[in-house]
Amino acid sequence: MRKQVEQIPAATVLFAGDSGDGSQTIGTQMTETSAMIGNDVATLPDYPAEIKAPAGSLAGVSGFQLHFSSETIHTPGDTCDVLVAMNPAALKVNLSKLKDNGILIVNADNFAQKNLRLAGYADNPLEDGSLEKYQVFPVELTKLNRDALEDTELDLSDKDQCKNFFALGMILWLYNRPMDYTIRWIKTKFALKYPHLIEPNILALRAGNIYCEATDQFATTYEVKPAKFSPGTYRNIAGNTSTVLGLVAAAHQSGLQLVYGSYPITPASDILHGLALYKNFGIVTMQMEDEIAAVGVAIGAAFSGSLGVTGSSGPGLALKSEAINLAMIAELPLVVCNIQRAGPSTGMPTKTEQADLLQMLYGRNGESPLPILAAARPTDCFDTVYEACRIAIKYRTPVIFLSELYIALGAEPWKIPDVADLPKIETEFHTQVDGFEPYLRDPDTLARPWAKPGTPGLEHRIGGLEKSDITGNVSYDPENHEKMVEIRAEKVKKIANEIPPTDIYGAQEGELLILGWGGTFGAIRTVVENRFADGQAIGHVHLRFLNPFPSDLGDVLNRYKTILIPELNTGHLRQLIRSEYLIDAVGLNKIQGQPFHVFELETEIDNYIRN
Amino acid sequence: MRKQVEQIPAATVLFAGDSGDGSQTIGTQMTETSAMIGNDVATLPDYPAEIKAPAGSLAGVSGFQLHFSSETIHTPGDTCDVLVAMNPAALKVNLSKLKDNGILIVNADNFAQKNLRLAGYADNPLEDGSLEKYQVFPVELTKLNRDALEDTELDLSDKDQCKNFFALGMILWLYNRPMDYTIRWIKTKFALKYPHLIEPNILALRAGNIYCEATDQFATTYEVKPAKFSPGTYRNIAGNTSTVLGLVAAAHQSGLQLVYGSYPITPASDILHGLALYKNFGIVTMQMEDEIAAVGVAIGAAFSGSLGVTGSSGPGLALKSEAINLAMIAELPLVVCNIQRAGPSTGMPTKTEQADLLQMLYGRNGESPLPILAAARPTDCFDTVYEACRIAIKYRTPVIFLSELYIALGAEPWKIPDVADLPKIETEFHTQVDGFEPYLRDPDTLARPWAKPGTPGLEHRIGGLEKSDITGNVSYDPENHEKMVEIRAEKVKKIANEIPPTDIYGAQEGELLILGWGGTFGAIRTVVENRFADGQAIGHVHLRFLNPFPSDLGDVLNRYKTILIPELNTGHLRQLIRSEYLIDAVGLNKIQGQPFHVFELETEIDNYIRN
Amino acid sequence: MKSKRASGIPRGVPTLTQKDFTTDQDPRWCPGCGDYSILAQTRRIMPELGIPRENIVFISGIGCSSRFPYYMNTYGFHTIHGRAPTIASGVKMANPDLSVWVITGDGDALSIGGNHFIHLMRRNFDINVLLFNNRIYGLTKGQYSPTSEQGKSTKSSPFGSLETPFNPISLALSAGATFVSRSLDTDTQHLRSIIKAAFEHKGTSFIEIYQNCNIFNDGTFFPYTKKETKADNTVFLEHGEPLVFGLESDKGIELNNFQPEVTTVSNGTENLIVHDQFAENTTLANFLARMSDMPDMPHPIGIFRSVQHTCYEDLMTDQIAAAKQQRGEGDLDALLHAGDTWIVE
Amino acid sequence: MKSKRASGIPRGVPTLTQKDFTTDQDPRWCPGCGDYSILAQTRRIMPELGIPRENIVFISGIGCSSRFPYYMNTYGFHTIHGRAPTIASGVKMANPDLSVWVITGDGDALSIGGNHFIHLMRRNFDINVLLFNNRIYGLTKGQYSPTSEQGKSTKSSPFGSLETPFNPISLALSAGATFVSRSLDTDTQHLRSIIKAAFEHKGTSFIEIYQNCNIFNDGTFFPYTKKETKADNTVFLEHGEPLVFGLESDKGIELNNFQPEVTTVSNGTENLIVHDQFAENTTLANFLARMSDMPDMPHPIGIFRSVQHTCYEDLMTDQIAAAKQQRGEGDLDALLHAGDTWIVE
Ligand SMILES: Cc1ncc(C[n+]2csc(CCOP(=O)(O)OP(=O)(O)O)c2C)c(N)n1
Ligand SMILES: Cc1ncc(C[n+]2csc(CCOP(=O)(O)OP(=O)(O)O)c2C)c(N)n1
Ligand code: SF4
Ligand code: SF4
Ligand SMILES: [Mg+2]
Ligand SMILES: [Mg+2]
Repeated sequence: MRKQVEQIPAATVLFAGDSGDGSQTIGTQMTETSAMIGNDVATLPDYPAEIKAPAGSLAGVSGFQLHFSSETIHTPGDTCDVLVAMNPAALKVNLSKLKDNGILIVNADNFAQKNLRLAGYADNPLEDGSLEKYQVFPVELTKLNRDALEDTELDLSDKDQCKNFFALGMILWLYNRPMDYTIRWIKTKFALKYPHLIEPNILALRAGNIYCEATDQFATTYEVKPAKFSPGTYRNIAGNTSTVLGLVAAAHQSGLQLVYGSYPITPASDILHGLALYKNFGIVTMQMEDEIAAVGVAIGAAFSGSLGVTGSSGPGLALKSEAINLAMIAELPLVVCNIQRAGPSTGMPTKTEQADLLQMLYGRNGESPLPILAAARPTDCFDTVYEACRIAIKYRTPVIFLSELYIALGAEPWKIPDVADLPKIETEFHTQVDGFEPYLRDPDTLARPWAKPGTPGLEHRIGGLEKSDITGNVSYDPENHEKMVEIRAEKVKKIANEIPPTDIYGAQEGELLILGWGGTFGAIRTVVENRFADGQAIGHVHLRFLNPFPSDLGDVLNRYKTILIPELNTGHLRQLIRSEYLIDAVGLNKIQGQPFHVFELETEIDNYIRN
Repeated sequence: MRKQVEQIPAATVLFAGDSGDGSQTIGTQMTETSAMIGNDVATLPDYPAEIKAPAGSLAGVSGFQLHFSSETIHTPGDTCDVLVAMNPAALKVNLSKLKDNGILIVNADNFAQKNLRLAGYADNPLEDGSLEKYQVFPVELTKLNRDALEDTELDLSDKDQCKNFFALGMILWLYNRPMDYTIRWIKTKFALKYPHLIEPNILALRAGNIYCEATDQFATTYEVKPAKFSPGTYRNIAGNTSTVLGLVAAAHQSGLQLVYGSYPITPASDILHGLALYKNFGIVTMQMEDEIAAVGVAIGAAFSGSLGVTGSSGPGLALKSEAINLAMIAELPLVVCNIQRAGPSTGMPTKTEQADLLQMLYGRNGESPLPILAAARPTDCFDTVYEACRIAIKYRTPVIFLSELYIALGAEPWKIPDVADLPKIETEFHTQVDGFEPYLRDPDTLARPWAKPGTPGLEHRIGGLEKSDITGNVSYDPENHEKMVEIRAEKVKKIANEIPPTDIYGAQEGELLILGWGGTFGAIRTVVENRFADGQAIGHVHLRFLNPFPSDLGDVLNRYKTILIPELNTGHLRQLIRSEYLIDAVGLNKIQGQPFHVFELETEIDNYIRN
Repeated sequence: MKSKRASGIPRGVPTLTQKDFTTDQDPRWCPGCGDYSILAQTRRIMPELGIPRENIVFISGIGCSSRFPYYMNTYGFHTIHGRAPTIASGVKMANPDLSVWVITGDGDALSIGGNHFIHLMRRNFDINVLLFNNRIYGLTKGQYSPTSEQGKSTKSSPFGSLETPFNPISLALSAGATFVSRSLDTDTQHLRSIIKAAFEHKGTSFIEIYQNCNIFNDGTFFPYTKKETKADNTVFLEHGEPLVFGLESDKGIELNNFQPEVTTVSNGTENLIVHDQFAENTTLANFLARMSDMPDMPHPIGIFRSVQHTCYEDLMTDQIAAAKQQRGEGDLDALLHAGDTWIVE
Repeated sequence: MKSKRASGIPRGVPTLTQKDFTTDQDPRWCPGCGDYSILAQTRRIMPELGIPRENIVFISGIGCSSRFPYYMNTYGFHTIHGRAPTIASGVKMANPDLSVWVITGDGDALSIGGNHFIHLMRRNFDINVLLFNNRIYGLTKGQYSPTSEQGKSTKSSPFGSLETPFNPISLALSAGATFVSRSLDTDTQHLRSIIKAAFEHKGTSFIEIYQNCNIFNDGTFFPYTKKETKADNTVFLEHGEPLVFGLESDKGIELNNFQPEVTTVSNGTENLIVHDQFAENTTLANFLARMSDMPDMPHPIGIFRSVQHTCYEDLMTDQIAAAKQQRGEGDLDALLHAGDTWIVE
């Protein structure tokens, strides 16, 4: 008996369980399927600490939230339509995210005494009436899955490893989605190392699907139609992958060899892992002994005429700061990626935050101005890091690329760019011997010549001591020092010429401008779309360049009564804006290791706009 | 025939020569003598690069400027009354500092072809009329000195090493000062290692003196009478020594053992050298393998219940930032000294600058607020670093102490404080087992208990991961993280309670307030004294606390039409003030590795105050 | 240099139990991780050392292994990556009576922390260092480490790593370590005895522990730890004893012209190398350290070197005592008035 | 691992002279400093190597010694304290055809840069490292360094330093260095020959140079460098030759039970240690390294070890070549379209 199918515009599903329960895997698979059938998608993986917490404990809960839609969306959703909780801890941690009357699927087999206690439940919530306002579906998931795999040769624990696909089978059924994509994935994924697991996982997936079909569990199923995308070829992509591809593209388009020096750290390690695969692009990845060595090899490579790139997260960036300063005064192209995580100190390595902006601007001794670009969403990592490379090469300066855990791990559909359309990256190595001086500058960009070792006649010496204008010789001359400090500042200021006029979404002037940067984009845009559609005089500007600011930014800001700056920190951009423009910008600050919810912004906006 | 003696209120003498010529030594001796006879003094040693430049070259010139006065003074003087130039390079580098009609004493023996060429003189300035506007005294100093030492057993090169004292003998005569202090110093200085040099150096000193007495060189001699000081015992002291004594005093008064971890770096090494001498105060100095290890031992010592202190300069501070952040989140008392030098990168290690303020505030990942105190002058280093220790201990937080090369090496008379008058430093180790929680705070200071290893019953674990309020257990809880970030910020804000009401010198309101911090004190105060005396509505506020700001600062700033912030950087404090108070503060910025001249401030002031 | 400071860490009569060293925090390691056994042995041996709990401090860096202090009911500090030796040095210097333990991993100690590691060895604080060598970065989920074998394929080296691995024993010896040893996560009794010996040694004691990371590098040490293969692939070092190994204790090691050879014990033991852990000269210890790099040679387990050199903290304490004796206890007022002063009335 | 990349640094016929390697910057060292001789020997030997000037890069850290690149008319980079090995690695990796030289001091290489130093050794880039060991921090005006003898009184250790010094040769060996040697600032011919041998060695070549800092540590190496005492206090290593030294070449060194003894050559040379610089096994090299720490034993000068291991840059180049062969030269368009894609029309 086929159930009733309800058309809905969008849905949010949250898979949650123990770290070992495979919620990330099925979340990703549900995302892939949704993307492939044409939905817009946005995801929020929520890992526990880097290291395993005890099974069944609250600290060990791993979640994956997916928002898929027939319309353009920007966030993984504030609340969920469906919560899949594989154990009591997963329920406890995530229940507040479930909408009233939302669908709650729990693995009833895991709601025994021990797990309840570990999750801190005095009574079994499945029995004490506390879940009344939800549609609760207790499913004996472990048992049903074991039954389905009865005929396989797996032992019990291996069988249980498949039960996440049972759950996925159910959800695919609930949303009327095909199993093909997942089946194909299972086949390739396990082909090499674990071929014996292919069949059981597919069996589990099918069993979950059939279970829904055969029982009367769900009265209604749902359908979310494809979203309207502009024509093109799409793939689903996470921010870190997008960063990797942006770097490969920049190397390819500049004709330079990419040398990536790094030391593993959450959540930047994926960039090292990703780039390490592309040796056939001539890419060199060097895992070094620490972050200082990692930036060191990148600087050496830049001196040698390669595209030197290094990447890390906050604590690693602190260590790199002395060497970045050397690259700054040596005026070498270098791209420094900071995939921010929640600090201070070791902080919460698997949680998101935007609190490294001021560190990136000022965390070096002396006057050390550097351009800073931040990506706004997973797909934007590609363009932003590509732009960072282009500017580093053109202006011969280290450039900071900021990403953050939330967009680094989150995924969304990406319209794959045409390689021919990528911005040009012109790489000019100096070869002319006549009149060569290591610090004689291009008058437009103030870039000094890139004269790489191996070029006859251009032998020269550089270093970290203050250098004489033009000749680059060591100089302690007072006026020269001031001049060089000014030139280096001026060079960064000139990069404002690369920034297009500020693009304002929504009202072009009026009551309220929301000024954002980085991963807050999705939440801000969603709110402004809604409110602007409602006729409010609200606009949104999202900065890619945090240094220098766009030349027209001051003008833009002056067109609004209030400037609101939401940030996942105590107000870094706000401080810069206030100081630069003497505008009483107000902040909305959240420092919880979590992205903004749309409603949090909505509530705040109501303080400034009343209809 | 005794010459005419003219009474003058003050004089400035500049000794300059090759690095090996001993200008620093005789400059210091002239300072000591002037201080001992009761003048107020201010000095400006100007070293060449850390490493020897070729003899006779411009880069190798070392200078020592001394301002001594019968009135209170704050700077080493913009220009000089007397310049002693031991060679052409010293003349070339320093001539611009000599007043018109000033006295120029040169060692004529060094004005031969080779040295002139090294200094870049086409013609001999002693002969080409270019020195017309000065009173030039070419003295065959090398020869005269050799003659004087004829009867000693020294070889020529050793004899020549004494000629600086010949020059000093001349200057002492010129200013009618006794030779006793210098003779006593020579005797103690060389007693142990080079007793055979005592007699020759004294001979040279006397010979210089007699030479003036015997010849008709100087028509006039000068006398600068003692200045009026408040009653007390005085000594002459340089900033780094003052810092060392402040640290020793803080350890002594707190009853804590001082553990100083450091790695040598100009200009902070002297603090390591100084503290290393005071083992009988129980002071432990540890020269570590790098700056990270240096702050590491200080943190370990703080955890163990000692007063942990570390010190370095800009590049070293960059390296320490990750560990300082650990101390911040672990909430351990720690004092971090940054003796700033000119950056960026290695920069100009022997020149002064104030460009590390923003690095100290923001150079750490995540939200990491720390109190910052800056010393204003050499003697102020004592009080400021003492206060830094007191606050670190009371609030259980790392505290940054900022000094800078200019005041670190400069010297002035210091009224030695009465030990009994030093502010109390209360050190409370937690011992109470009942109710002990590692992050249960003192409600007044928000300090957590200092429960040192070795205390029975208080065994606990701390670390760099975010910690739960009160228990200090590792926590990834979103609300807890926000709360802890807020508490740590609040704790630093509360330190404003320790700051006395802002002391305004000069006009208490009106046209112009000059807001300064650090070593710009002397130049600013001199200007404001002059202009205020002239009846201008000008005031001076000098901040010791850069974080937090004094609670009344906003009010104070609002009482003036213009706020002018002179800094030896591109405007660090100005940015903070603008952002915090939305005041259009203007900057006067000099980035030349040199302190402000008084006239530079005067010129700037005229833009804001017209009579 | 010799120190006048004779006393070591004050000890009492053992009264505590293993339980006293257990905190309320559940260990956060993967089930089956070798770290569990090391924790268990440490908790078991602690009471035997006779030190009051409050005088024990565990300091770690960052890594799976570095979570260790949270599970020991003593003072503890989970610091930052690679820097535990520096913080531990500060703790010990500030209070030499504390028993200080550094917990570190192969990445923590030998990658980012390599410099502090070797400098700690030469300073010779009376600190005990337990290096959990699993030849992988566990916490960051499986990149190769400085002890990973060359050619290892990991997330960060999909085509094989390029570096020659460090030999931690050799590195420690060359840095001047006074106590250098190796043990195994699974040989619980040996591990306890080595931990105890490390504690009894006054000076920096280094223990390399072969530790299985069953998630990212499962079985890397199985040849040396598994019953079936252990006897043939390891040789247990005993001071004064010849190097004999094998299931039947039938194999011995000779040295011919600096080159080791495995011989049959039944042919006589006179030519076998005799272990001397107390030799000041490190030639033998170095040879033994490098033996594990040679193909087909067994890995030595036990104490490579144990010699008495004066500890940094004792020398420092002596200098302070000497200074106090010579110049008298510091007098702040006199210090402030040192040098030339003058009085204004 | 072996590499398929056979080629070393491209070389031509020597045509340059010492003058070609001299810049217009006057050296800024104190008169009499040992650095002058090292600079002179380097400039003199460079032409003989037959590399075009533009293919030579000198990289240094910070210290008196680290000023060196300013005086060599090649490419040069005066970087930051301790980090020269990392920057040099990047330079070499990006362009393996360059001849890369690291200039460093005992503080630069072994104090702040100790970790990079040992990791450089194990990576085995074809880079040459000249460590100017003057057992002091020169540039910062005289604090003790990691090679200063214990008990040394300096500005920062007025009552004597407490640490046991590092032995740079031993440290390099334990880190896996493939070429390890020692020379003297004043033995100009030997120094040149060692610099040349270091260059000829493919892999990281380490030269410790005893260098006199006549300002802050005058004479520390005089026993080994001064005519009167040199012969009795040094032994020059020659491959395949017995260890013989002394003014009359009358003394030899035997090893008895891992303990060296000085004997008289006239009693026969059969028992003398014969040097083998090509031994893979480092037992002998380690022993020789530590000999200089033993009282009354001569300091070995020359090449301790020289073995062929594949260089990091060659292995990396191989991996890239293999990847290109297997998967074809990277196709950006294909890469961007990898994985599941869908088309919206
Ligand atoms: C400055 C810094 N860089 C990098 C990291 C990330 N990180 C944490 S632990 C670790 C390595 C862990 O390996 P190991 O020391 O062998 O410990 P294990 O987890 O294997 O026990 C790394 C790279 C960090 N926390 N801090
Ligand atoms: C990060 C940093 N820390 C400290 C310094 C100061 N410093 C410069 S050189 C040096 C040591 C020099 O000793 P060494 O390496 O032996 O070289 P030498 O001058 O003796 O040739 C130090 C501590 C610095 N420049 N940078
Ligand atoms: S990842 Fe490896 S080392 Fe870390 S806890 Fe798991 S098994 Fe142990
Ligand atoms: S201080 Fe020493 S090492 Fe430095 S240049 Fe002078 S003599 Fe040479
Ligand atoms: Mg490990
Ligand atoms: Mg040195």
